[in-house]
Amino acid sequence: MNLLLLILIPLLTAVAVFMMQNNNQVRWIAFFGSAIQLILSLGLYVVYTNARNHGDTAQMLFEQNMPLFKSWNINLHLGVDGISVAMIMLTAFVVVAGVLMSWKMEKMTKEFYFLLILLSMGAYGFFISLDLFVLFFFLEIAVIPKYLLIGVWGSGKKEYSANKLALMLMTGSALVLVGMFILYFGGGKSFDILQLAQTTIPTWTQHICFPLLFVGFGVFTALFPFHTWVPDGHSSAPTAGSMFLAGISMKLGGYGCLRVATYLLPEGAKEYANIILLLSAIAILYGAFATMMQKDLKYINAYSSISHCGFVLLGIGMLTKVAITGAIMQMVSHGLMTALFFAVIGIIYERTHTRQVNEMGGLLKVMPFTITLLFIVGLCSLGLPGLSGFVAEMTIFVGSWENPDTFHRIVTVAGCMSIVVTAVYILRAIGRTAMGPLKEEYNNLSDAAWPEKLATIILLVGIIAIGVAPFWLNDLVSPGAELIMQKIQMAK
Amino acid sequence: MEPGLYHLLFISAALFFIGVYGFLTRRNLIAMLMSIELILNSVNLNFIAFNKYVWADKLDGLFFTIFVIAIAAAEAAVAIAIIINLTKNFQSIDVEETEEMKY
Amino acid sequence: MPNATYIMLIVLLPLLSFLIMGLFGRTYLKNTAGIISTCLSFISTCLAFYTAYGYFFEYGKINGVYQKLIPFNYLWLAFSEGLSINMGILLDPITAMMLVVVTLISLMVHIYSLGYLKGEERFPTYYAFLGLFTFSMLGLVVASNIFQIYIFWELVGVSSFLLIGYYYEKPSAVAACKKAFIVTRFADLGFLIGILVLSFYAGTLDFNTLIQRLTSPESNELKSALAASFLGISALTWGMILVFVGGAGKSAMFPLHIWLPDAMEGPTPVSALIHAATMVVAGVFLVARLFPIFAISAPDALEIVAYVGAISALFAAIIACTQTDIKRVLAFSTMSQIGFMMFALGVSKYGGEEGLGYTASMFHLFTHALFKALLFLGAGAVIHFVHSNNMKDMGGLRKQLPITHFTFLIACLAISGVPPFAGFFSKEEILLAAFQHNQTIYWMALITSGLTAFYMFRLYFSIFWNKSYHPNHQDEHGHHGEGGFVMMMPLVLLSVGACLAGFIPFGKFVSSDGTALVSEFHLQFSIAPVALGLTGIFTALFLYKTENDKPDKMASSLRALYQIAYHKFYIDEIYLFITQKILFNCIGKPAAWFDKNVVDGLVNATGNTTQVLSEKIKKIQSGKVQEYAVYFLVGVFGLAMVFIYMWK
Amino acid sequence: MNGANILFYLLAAMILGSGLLAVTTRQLFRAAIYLLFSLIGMAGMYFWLQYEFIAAVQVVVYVGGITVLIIFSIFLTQQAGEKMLVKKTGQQIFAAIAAFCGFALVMIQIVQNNFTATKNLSLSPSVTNIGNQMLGVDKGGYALPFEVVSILLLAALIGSIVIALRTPTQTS
Repeated sequence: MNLLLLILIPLLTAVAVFMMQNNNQVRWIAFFGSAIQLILSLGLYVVYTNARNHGDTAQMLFEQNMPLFKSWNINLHLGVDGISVAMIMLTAFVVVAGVLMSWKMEKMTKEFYFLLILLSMGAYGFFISLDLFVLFFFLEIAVIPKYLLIGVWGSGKKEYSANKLALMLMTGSALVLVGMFILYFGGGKSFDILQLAQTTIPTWTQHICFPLLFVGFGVFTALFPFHTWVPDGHSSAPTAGSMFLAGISMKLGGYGCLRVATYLLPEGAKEYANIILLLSAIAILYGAFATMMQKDLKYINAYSSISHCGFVLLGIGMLTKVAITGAIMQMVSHGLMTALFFAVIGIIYERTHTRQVNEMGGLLKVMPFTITLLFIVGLCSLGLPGLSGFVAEMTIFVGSWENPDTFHRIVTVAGCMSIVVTAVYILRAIGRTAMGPLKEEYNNLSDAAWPEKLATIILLVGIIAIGVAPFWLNDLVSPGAELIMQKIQMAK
Repeated sequence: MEPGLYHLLFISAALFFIGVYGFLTRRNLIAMLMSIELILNSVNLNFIAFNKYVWADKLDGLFFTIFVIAIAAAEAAVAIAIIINLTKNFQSIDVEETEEMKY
Repeated sequence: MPNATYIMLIVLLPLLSFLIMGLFGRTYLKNTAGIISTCLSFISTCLAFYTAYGYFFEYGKINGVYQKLIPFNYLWLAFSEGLSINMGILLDPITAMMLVVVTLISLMVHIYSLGYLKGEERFPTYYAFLGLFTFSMLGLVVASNIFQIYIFWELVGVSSFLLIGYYYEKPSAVAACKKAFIVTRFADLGFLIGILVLSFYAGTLDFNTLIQRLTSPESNELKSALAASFLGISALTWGMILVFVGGAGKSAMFPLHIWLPDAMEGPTPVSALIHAATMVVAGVFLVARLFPIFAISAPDALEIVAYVGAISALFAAIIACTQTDIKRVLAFSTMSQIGFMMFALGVSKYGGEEGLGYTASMFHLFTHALFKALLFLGAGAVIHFVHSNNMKDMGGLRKQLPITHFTFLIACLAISGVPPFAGFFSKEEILLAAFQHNQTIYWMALITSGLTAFYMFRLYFSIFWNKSYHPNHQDEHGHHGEGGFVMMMPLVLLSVGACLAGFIPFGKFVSSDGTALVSEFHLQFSIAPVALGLTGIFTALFLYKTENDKPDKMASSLRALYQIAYHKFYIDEIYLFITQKILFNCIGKPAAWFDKNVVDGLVNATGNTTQVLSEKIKKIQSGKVQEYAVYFLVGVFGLAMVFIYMWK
Repeated sequence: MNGANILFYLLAAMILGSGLLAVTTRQLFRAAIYLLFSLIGMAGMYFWLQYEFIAAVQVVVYVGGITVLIIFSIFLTQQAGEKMLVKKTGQQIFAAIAAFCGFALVMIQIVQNNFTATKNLSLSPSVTNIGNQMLGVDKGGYALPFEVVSILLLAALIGSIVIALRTPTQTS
């Protein structure tokens, strides 16, 4: 399978979208493009597992290597392992759903879809590139459209949010850039991840680079205390923007933390693991407690994203194979779940024109489909078995518990405690929104329309597929986690 | 004392800084343009002096002088055009009054 | 050998019912939903009886010992080499018994609901939730893996949440369902950490391996688990206590019981199924499932189980005497009876005659399921008739509701431990076990059983005797009557069970180590409890048979005690204080404030500083060409100096 | 002191003196005249250095062209006899000090440096040589810069016409 397709199809779609004349064509083109991409990524999964089952043990499959800039040793090096495949599938799901959720977007439709597709291209490129420079390039492609998506199509204090988000993410990527160059000069003049993994990087380089890269990527994935772009950014973004932001961009950071920071710099990871754990435990609990006080649905989900992404970093910081597997599963799970959550919020908002939970009530009566989804996604968020959140969180907990010392134990218990707090705020939100007496003015609300239904069902399928049968995802990602763990164990 | 390279360089440097002084102290754009002409002349003299006393086997300094003169002519023409336009717009060629291009 | 397909069908048919009702019920099956679900439930019940029969009488017993069979095991999620979540079926005596209990009560409730919820808008949804609950409960009882039990544990929690919140437009129901979920969730946190502790030391999640590793004295796992200690208590004991916390939450043990009375906001059949017969005994089931570890390796934890059970039993019985909402009385009675089961397990030992408590507990679980479901369904019929939960609105209903009256009386006699009804036998065994092992608990239990008889008959007399019934005048539309065949049939069936279940020789089937336990009947021992029970009944007869002011007088003479008990010992208020004042005001609000002002403030401050600085710096861009020239010259000369003097 | 030396010093004095006056006088027209003298002095200096061609160019372009241009523009923009405004004294002193410091720095460098003349045979700056090299296309030829400068001059010509012709906008 030629991985370039994964970049080219979104690119072609984006171009095609730009050529179209009327909004209807734009929508359909975007939908078909993203649907093809979804099929392609599912195909990638099939081809990938086939290759693995037939004994292909190479670390990365479907590799391609083309020189881009010889004197700096920059190559367009593409390749996937299980982790990337999982992330690509996540991206494909979220993109299709996001495109469908924006069906009613009337303001500058063409540009909107163009940016959405462009953003998705950045994400795909990020997940398949094995060259730090190319990776960084795609990371930036995934950042910039977000600024416009929020600034132009957002709501509320959108300019502020867009600026904040762009500046904080840019700061993050600046740190990544610096770390990347130090790594380049400290570790054998190469940007190639596989080559860097083979070379021994001096300890001092690791100790300098790791915080830079980890914090840099950590900003993307809401590392405490660099998380404040999350609530504002998510709440101001248009629905599809929030979905992409929480579902895809936050995962770019987690993936980077894992693939770049932890994998390439295992000594650094060991050195700073306790700090990461501390920060992520704070993020988990603090995010959860802060969520309890929110009244805006989008803020609720945004803060809970901080809490949930804390689990990703917690899993990475635990430095055990199971915990890292769990972190990856959490990324996939949270991506789907939070995208669905935002989609549902978008549907509700479009009808009630408010996101304040206090102003709603009893919506289950008028929009049963949507509210059922709200229930499901809320339950997924609080870790109900049978849905994806449970599987990921439990894997992280079991992996975390493998560290026998008291510090790790306390951190793990702190993480576990969040499941109660999560239950509190999710039930509060659901109770206020869906249950209770219905207000007069909401008597005539309509339920979700077909694109919205389709979008949410696509995401729901992903959530349930992971929740009911987690073994396929586990089998997909755990060999990758195993390799990362080997690197860590070999390090001093 | 036999005048030589150092004398010429002295003249050139002095003229240059006279031009600089003029450029910094004049408020009239035309006067500033004159200062620039002085500076350019000092440079020309520098080229010629070096050409004559150090690299007598070449003519490059001379060529540079010619080009500088040519460009100075062009520059003066453009500068005068700008000044005239400025007078039309602002009724003044005082630099302290024509400070639209800021922040 | 057991037929794995049948057992899987028992579990999966309710799931099928859930899926059908959930996906198509609203649009296509508005009228037939109940029938379809009931049929599926019926098949499932038949299969459960078949399986139990097969297990107990055909293949279960090898060399006189009931085996723990695993007819089905599927690797669901592999963490590491030892640790993996399997979805499997573990068949042993308590599983077989629970399969029967759960499917039977579920079937009864399915049938009963056909009448009780007739004409409801969300009929299919209701049956979908029932299916979901039954599926999860059955998954829980067949679990072969401690994580599997946790998974279904959560699922029953959520189906309970959904069913309590069935009347979602009622704010009290919404509050109750949230409360139930959050309190049990809090307990589940303990369960989860307990699982993590146990799995870490045992290196497995599988029940059989886990029990085997943590009970055989020479195993390394047991040694390491006992050696590691935290705050002076061994890791194993911690693990077991934490697991028990989970069980206590689900089983509404003191002090995690506060959700149960409120859970009565759900439809009454649901209360019968979930909050009386099945889900609330999940905690007992869990302790029973891990009983060998409790009894052999962690006796300290078991002692805690015993005391928590005993205290809950007494505590709930006292409160039940003062409540006026009939469902709440039943709820506290449930809590009290589950306390009996808990402390029966707690005083038991592993194996042989010493394991009497275990058998008694399971026996009581079985009989209690029958008569408590019966009580709830009977109460449902009453509520259906008078449209009120409050005792004060009732009285003299024996004329209007003869069948209900009769079955209710049987259930009351059964729960009060009057021979020869079912409760008598199981309760005697429990008291005997307590008497043999722990005198303190025995006396507490004895008082409790007296109180039980009193409050049950207080309830009975208040509903069916006392004043004569005057129907409310606004009930013109009323479908007065007992609710027809579908509602009465379960009552009758269950009352037959409540009469006869006591004669089952339970010890032969269920015992702590699988060998048959012949429980003897000690006549002289039964005198005290039965006498106490009859005293309770007659006290109630004296106070409540006819309308009079004796109860009020008594209440006012014991004013302080009555008030405390009426307000459930103010436990709810304490919780409210903790959650509202401490959790929300002392943690949540500061966290939100901190985020908004400090963290966000820092970010904004960075932005503002940059802006202020740039405001200053931009002044350099003054538009004055000579200033630029100065900067330029300074730069040039500065660089020249650098190059001349520093670079050389 | 022979005549040539005296001539040199006279020319130097003329260049610097009239240059200084050109930047200090308060009457713009006079400043232009002083500039003219300074430029003529410069031309004389070129003669003195025996670079006749450059001297001729200097006279033709500077003295004859640019100065006249400047004087024209003075007539176009300035009221006759009006004195120019001066900068604040502080700024003047600052500029003087800055200029002097720069001058000192440069002179120190010049004096410290020892320039050694090339030993090669000198090439006469005759018009023939200049013309050959200026229009030469082989190595060391200046044909290309020459053409570039021609185009530049053309562009400047057109540009200045365009700028000067633009109708004044009414924003001020």
